[in-house]
Amino acid sequence: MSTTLAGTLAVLLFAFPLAGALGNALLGPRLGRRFCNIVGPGVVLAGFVCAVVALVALLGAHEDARSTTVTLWSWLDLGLHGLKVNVDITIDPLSVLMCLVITGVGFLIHWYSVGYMGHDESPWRFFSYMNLFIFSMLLLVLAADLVILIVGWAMVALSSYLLIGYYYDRPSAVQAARKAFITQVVGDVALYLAAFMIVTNLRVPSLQLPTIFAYARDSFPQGGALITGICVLLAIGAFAKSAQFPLHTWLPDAMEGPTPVSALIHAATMVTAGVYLIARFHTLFDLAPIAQGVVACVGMGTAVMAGVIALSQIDIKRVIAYSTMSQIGLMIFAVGIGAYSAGMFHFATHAVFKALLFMAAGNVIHALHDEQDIRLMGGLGLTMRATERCFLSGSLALAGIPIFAGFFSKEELLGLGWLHGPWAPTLYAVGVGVNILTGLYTFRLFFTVFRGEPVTARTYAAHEAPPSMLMPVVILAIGSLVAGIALLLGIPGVVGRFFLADFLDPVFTADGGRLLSEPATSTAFLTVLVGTAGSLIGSGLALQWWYQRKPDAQVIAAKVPRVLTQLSLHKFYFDEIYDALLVRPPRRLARALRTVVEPEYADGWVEGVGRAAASLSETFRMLQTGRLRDYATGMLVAAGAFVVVLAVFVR
Amino acid sequence: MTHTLLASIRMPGLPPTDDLLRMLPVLILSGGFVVLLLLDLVTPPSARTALAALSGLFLAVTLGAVIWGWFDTAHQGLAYYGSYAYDRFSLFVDGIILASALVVVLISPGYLNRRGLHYGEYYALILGATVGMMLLAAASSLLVIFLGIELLSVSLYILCGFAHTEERSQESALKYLMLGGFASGFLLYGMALVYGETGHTTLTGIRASLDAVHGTDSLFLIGVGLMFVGFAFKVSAAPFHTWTPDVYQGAPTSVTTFMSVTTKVAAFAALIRVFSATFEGSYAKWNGIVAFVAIVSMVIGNLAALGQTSVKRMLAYSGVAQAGYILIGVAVQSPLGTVGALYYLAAYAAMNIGAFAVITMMAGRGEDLDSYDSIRGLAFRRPYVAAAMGLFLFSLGGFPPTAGFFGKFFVFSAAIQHGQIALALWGIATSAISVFYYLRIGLLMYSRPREGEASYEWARTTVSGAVALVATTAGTLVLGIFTYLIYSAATMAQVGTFPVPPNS
Amino acid sequence: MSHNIPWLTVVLVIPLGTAILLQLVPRDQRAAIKGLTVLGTLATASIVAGLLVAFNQHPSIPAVGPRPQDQAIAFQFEEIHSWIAAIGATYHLGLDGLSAWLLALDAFVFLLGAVAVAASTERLKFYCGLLLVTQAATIGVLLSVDMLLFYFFWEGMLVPLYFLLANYGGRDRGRATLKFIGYTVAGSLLMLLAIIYLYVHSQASVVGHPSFDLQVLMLAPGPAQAPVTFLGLQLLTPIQFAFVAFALAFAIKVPLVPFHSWLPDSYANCPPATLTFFAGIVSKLGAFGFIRYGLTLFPGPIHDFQWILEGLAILSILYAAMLALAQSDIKRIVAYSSISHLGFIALGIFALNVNGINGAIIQMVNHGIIIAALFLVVGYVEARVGTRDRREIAGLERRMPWLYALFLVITLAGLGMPGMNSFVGEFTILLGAFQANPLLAILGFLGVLLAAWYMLRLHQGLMHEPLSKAADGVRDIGAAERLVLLPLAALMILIGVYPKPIGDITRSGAQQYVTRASVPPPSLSSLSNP
Amino acid sequence: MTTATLLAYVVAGVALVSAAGVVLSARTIYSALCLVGNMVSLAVLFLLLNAQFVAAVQVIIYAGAVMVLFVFIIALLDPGHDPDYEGPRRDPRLWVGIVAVGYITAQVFALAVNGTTYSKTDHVLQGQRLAQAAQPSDLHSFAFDPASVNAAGNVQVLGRELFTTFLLPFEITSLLLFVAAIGAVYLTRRLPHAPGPPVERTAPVAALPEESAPDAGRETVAVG
Amino acid sequence: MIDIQVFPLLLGLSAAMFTIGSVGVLVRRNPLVVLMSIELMLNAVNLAFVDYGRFLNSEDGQVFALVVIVVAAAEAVVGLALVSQVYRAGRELDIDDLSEMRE
Repeated sequence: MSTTLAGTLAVLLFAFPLAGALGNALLGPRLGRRFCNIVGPGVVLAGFVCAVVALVALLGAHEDARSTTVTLWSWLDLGLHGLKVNVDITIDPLSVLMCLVITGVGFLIHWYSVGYMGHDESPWRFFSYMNLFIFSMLLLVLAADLVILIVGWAMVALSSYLLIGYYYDRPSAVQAARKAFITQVVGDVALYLAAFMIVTNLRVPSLQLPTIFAYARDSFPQGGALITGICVLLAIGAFAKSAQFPLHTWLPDAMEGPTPVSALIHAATMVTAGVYLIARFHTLFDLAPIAQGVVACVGMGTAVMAGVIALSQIDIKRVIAYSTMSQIGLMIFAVGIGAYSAGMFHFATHAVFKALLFMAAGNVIHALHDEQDIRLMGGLGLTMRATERCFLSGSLALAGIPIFAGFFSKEELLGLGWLHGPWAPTLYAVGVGVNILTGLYTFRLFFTVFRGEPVTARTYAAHEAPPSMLMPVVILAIGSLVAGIALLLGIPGVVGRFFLADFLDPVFTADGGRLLSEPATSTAFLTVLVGTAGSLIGSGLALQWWYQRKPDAQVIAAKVPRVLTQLSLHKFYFDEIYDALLVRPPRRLARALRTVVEPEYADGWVEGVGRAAASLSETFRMLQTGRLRDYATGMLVAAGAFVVVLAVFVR
Repeated sequence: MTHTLLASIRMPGLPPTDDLLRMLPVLILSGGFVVLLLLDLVTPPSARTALAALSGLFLAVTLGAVIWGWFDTAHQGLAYYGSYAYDRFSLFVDGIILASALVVVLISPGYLNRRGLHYGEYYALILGATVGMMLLAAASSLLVIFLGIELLSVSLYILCGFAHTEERSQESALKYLMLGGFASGFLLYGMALVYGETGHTTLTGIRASLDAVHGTDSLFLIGVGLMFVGFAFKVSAAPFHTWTPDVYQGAPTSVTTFMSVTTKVAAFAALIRVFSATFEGSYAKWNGIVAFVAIVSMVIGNLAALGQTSVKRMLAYSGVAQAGYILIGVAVQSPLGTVGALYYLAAYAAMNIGAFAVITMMAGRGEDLDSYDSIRGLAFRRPYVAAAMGLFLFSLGGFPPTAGFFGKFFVFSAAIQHGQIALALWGIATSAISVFYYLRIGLLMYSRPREGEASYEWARTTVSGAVALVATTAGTLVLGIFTYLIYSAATMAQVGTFPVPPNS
Repeated sequence: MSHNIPWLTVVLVIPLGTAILLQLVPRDQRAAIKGLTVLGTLATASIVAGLLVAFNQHPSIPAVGPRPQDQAIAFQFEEIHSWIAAIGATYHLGLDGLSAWLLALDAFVFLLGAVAVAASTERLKFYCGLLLVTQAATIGVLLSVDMLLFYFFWEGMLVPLYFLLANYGGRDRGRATLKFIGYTVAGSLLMLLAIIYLYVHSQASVVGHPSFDLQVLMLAPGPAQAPVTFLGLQLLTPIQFAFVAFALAFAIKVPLVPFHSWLPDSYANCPPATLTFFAGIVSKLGAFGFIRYGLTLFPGPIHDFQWILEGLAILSILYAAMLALAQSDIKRIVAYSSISHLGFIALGIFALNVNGINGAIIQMVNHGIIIAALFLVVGYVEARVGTRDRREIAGLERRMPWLYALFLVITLAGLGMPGMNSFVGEFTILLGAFQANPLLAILGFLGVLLAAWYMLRLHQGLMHEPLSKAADGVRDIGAAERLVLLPLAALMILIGVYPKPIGDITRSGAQQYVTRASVPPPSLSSLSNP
Repeated sequence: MTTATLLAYVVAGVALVSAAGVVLSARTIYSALCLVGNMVSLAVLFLLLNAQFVAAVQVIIYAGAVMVLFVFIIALLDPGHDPDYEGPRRDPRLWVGIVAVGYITAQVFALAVNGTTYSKTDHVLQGQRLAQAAQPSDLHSFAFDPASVNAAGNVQVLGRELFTTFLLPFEITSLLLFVAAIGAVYLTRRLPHAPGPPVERTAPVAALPEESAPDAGRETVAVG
Repeated sequence: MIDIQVFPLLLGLSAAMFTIGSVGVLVRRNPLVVLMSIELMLNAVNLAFVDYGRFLNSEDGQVFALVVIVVAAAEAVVGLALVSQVYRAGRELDIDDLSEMRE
């Protein structure tokens, strides 16, 4: 693929959303809602077209020639063995896949927003933020230079901050936005440090990713301390973005933002950036098994934790948010064990069906006039058939029921987990547990919302969403049905490799990376069976408890040890702990500094000097009695002293 | 019989007529003194400003003579048997004194009129005092030094009491006179001892005696100490400064303006000539005392000024502090020290005359512009004057680009070059303090009086006053920017510090 | 641009000339007065721009001594004339990689200040005159190579500043001004002594006669003397004392934390138009001094004290950040944030490597722009809402979208958002710090976190949450204010996107200074074997 | 010891006592009288020291003119009651004074006797030695022949000195007396003194016009 | 013809007189007495001058003494004039009253 084409595509990919963002912000207020409704989604669509073009171009090219890196302009030269930082972008299967999802799903969500935000007072603000987000995300995935990647990384956080705090009248939203942003800064800092370690330890001439990888492979020993440290730092960055333990607390609060935002940012794209990052830096991670282990364990751990929490949440969006957290945990696990393609696969499918779920939920909330408490829902299936259907398909995909999208991707990575990664079989087992949990909370949600008797009168008043909000949902629903199959040409080991893998693997093998060995067919089949069984069991139990209600969910809940329910209910008390450890102490310290240290010491010693001078001045003025005889006395004494000194001491 | 006796005693002939040429500046001014006294008898009170103009003229002419003398190197040397030094050192100092006197004469008429003190004697006495100062600057024998001091003092005693109906004025005059007499007693006793121990009254003679025998004995040293007391009193250095604030405050402001600068300049000239040049040999013995006085002056002057509420007193104490800084130049026995002191004297003349001139010119009818409150808000009525005052204050504080900065700079340089870091440290510590009281005045001038509070009735700025201000401002800036002009002059003057006998 | 014209003198003179010209304008012609001032600053700015373009076109070759650290700093557009010949003080101006962009910043912030001043200011002519004189003084500080000349401007700067601060501003301005001036003077006077000391000891220098010229003093072998012993215990060597004196003067100006207490008071009592250049350039001069004189004259001592200085830098970063968190007066928040950011600059300097110093210089430029903008915004808010108490202001976004958007950009720049200008500086600085000692970088990042915290707190506190009573009924900023803020915001983004033009010049400068300061044996150890 | 020396001792005692009397006596007039006594005794000492002319001047001018003036003023101001008779006794200054008197006198005397001042061997003052060593061709011969010693004090010699070597001081003295005379006249004569009408404070500055205020900038610019 | 042992005696006497005079300035509150004390100091100086002059056998001392006498007279005149001005109104002769200006 020619650099000119790649450059052009990249520039276009940047230009459209950026133009959208600026256009909406500057012209929107004048030209009004219709303008925004056209420009907002339009630019994203244009971006999608570019992405498709890129895809076609890539597919046209030879497998080894699919990665192109272009330098747009030179950013800064650092005073360290001639280190140069350039604005580099790269077009390769990985980034193009990301672009496709970002722009594709993104477009649908924009389209959806047109309806959802139909009554919002400032659509221009909304759409400019959304477009800005798309731009940042594209910058992040297309960046081929560490610093530029960091820039994109941070700008994603920024746009997410803006969108979470979109309803700035709500204190809770403002809080959530700040929380999200600061958590992201923690991640950024980790990336800075990683970059510094790379710069200072590898004498790289530039921070271009391929260069870094090449140098790293040559100079870092397998599993060395340095490379491990670097990877751990990168992983921390990834955790912050992808809401993984221990930096996950911002994601649920982020649900304060408008629902499309949750769909776009906190389900489909941004939160998966961590997965992308690790995949992108696979070369380094391959060199640091320990770091990989950490990543895998954290991923799986988060998956379990989120699943457990999701079980007891009552806010519809939060439930989905926790499920997202859990699914991303699986992805992180996948890239942690080195199954990069599998991770990306799950990312792709998840983007589709999770966006779907969110938007469907959005429809519900919209219909109930911003009611989000699932205990007040129920029986919505009667009034909102289409939405119900779509939601169902999404749930099936999420739960991993066979032939639905989630099934393939999840089973793929679990299957690889059986053979690879730390304590391989154990984590696989846990993964199956996650499947069960997934089934449980997914269908708990579905049944409580759409089946059963309506709880409030509003349920009857609820009406189906307008087409502008329905169409994207339907499209995604279809997507979540076919996505798996589309990307699949056979279950691994049963009918050979599958399409996505063929497309992506060159990226991971290009610089000498090695693919994970596939399990033997029989083993693979077994793992899939077990995994699927897990999903089915979970879903079944959900059906049992929340639909047929014999035994009723409450009864079961009573059986579960109280500790577990409490933990689940209070999200493992993370917010409380962080507040007590990280928020209050600095506040208290700051207050102490302001009230005590600053006035008493920092300023105090200056004032003290002043006071001393003043008092001395007072004494001298007292000596000036105005009486001539005192003056004479002074003079005589001084003169006498001189005489003594000169006559006795000096000589 | 007597003839033979007389024959046995060598008698010098009359002094050469060249000496009259050497005396030219002093002669002109003394002539002016007499002329003014005579004219005063015939001029009607309304035309007394003419007397001011005349005295100004005399001063200007004298200044011209001085400047001419500066370049007339042929005649420079000792006159009257080594009792009068006609050299660039004295001419430099004369220049400062005359310029200051000129400014004072410029600002006086308006002030005296407002105060109802406009009498002819004033100008005569100013000239008389100036003559005394010039003599002091040029004196190279103990006797002339003493007479110079007395001449200027007596004139100033009278000038201080010039407001003969005012308690304060009289009080300050009497204080000044009594303490002055007290101090000149010390000076004289010191002179007596020095004379007795060296056998000479001329500085050349004394210097020669000291060179002959380096071991200087205690009575001589006591004499040196007592002489220093006398000088320290005149330059108002602590702890002999106590008269300064009271006298400055009580005296009519124009007189304060005059004496605050010129006395100090003249006395310092004599001090430098006597100590830095004549007693050079015993430097190690007396420099401790000088340094001590310098430090005490800096500390007491600045700290006491900090708490003042009267502008005149504040400036008086600041004068004490400045004396301390100049003394540093004396305490370090080096050419640079002397040059620094000279430069500082020039700078001090410019800025201090300026500051006092403002107080004088603004002083209203019947009362002096004294308290801090009375200067509050000046900038809103008299922006130029206030700005000029601000400039002088900054100069006194030692900020570039003003004269004060380089004054301090050279003095400190001398101290450091001479390895007396301690002096320099005291110097900067105290000047850091000084900033506060100088700039406080600035704040007052630029802050509006509180609601409903009356403002002082400032006088209108006269033309001559404006000229005076412009002159002082220009001086302050020129000394602060085109430093080399005065600096090179001071270096040339420093060469003449020690009166070299014509024969050798 | 042609080299036979004394461009630097021109730059120095234009403001003064304008100030004098200003006096011909009658005082009631306010528009004319302001216009003339803007023109003057604009002229300066354009010439400076020209200088930047021409910079490094004909670089002069620095004098190279036997050792690498004997390499003198290469100045361009140099001018040398005799000033006080008797003591070897010269009128010596020069521009180098360090001062080039700072000069640009100077020109810019004063232009900004001239534009930002309200034409309704009372005694406008006085104000404008002072502004121009201040600019001349600051430019002098940046350009002078002769140390006496440097001190001349450094201290002279206080005179116009005094009148500015004492005449325009808040109720408590008098006290604050005295505090500022007194504080600064105390430091500078110590520096004066040190300068004199170096001067006196430069006797045995390469030229033979004592000199104030930095170029000469730099090559003069520092007086290596035994430590001063006081009451038996060994104190510092004289040269170290000299360095301490310099360091104090600069640390007060920057300010580093134990010496910072003048800053919040004087900033809080200062009108925003004044703050654009007071906060914009004046506080940078301290940092500038550290590089220009600390590294060149005291290569040994600055290494001996490196860890102390780094500690102070870190202390300033964190301490000030914490205080910014604790304030409720929005102006003070910004003031403390300024201290914290200057701490970063100091950190970069004391890393004593190219990246650190390069970053520091870049960050000086950036911070100049950012802090000016921040104070302007705060000023606008105060002017409209009538209070500076964060707790009484909220929800302004609804009323003033323009301010919201611009303030957002400025805030992001303030918290070091990647893609903004300050990211460039902070990244480079922290990289340098990381090279010097990773711990420093980590602590620095703590500061970055806190910055994000208090800046967002400020921005959201003013802009978000339900509209407060005080904030109700305010109008958005008008075209004039937008005209002031928009270029600033644009610059922040522009520099963030394409910092190379700055970086190339500053890096060359930083390179020179680091090479100069690279003395393998710290002076203390060298004393033991003289 | 010659009679002259003996006389010197006696007169010195008188001088000392009278000096103390000046300070300690109760009434102003007594002080004045003591001062007169002191001056006269000094005159005697001057005579003994071969300073005939000075002695004469001392009696005529001092004891004559000046003291008479004093007495006039005393009479004029009628010090019937003197603020402090017991003053000296109570005053701590007195002790300072006494210490000073004792110390300084002792110190000077001691130094004069056996300091480096003069050596008992050749009875020559060190000042003399110095002077000779410095410039043998000095204006005055240091020969100790009685003739010159007698001559040194007589009128002709002093007269010549005053008009040659000390011409300048002599002239200055005339100027000084002139000034003093004027001063005395000016200070004591009753002058028509017309102070301006009392100033009534006006115009609170709050109401000041902004007139000419901006021009302050001009001078400030001059500062830079 | 007195012999040289008198020299130190008279020098000591002058010192004593000088100091006594200065003490008089210290302790007396009567301005006239203060003036007299100053005269006393000057007298002491004269004695010192003449004493030295005699034993140096130089006339300078005597000339000096003459000048001092004249100056003393001049100062006394001015001083007395001032005193008579200040205390003209039958006011108590106390220089401690002259302390309107202080601090």
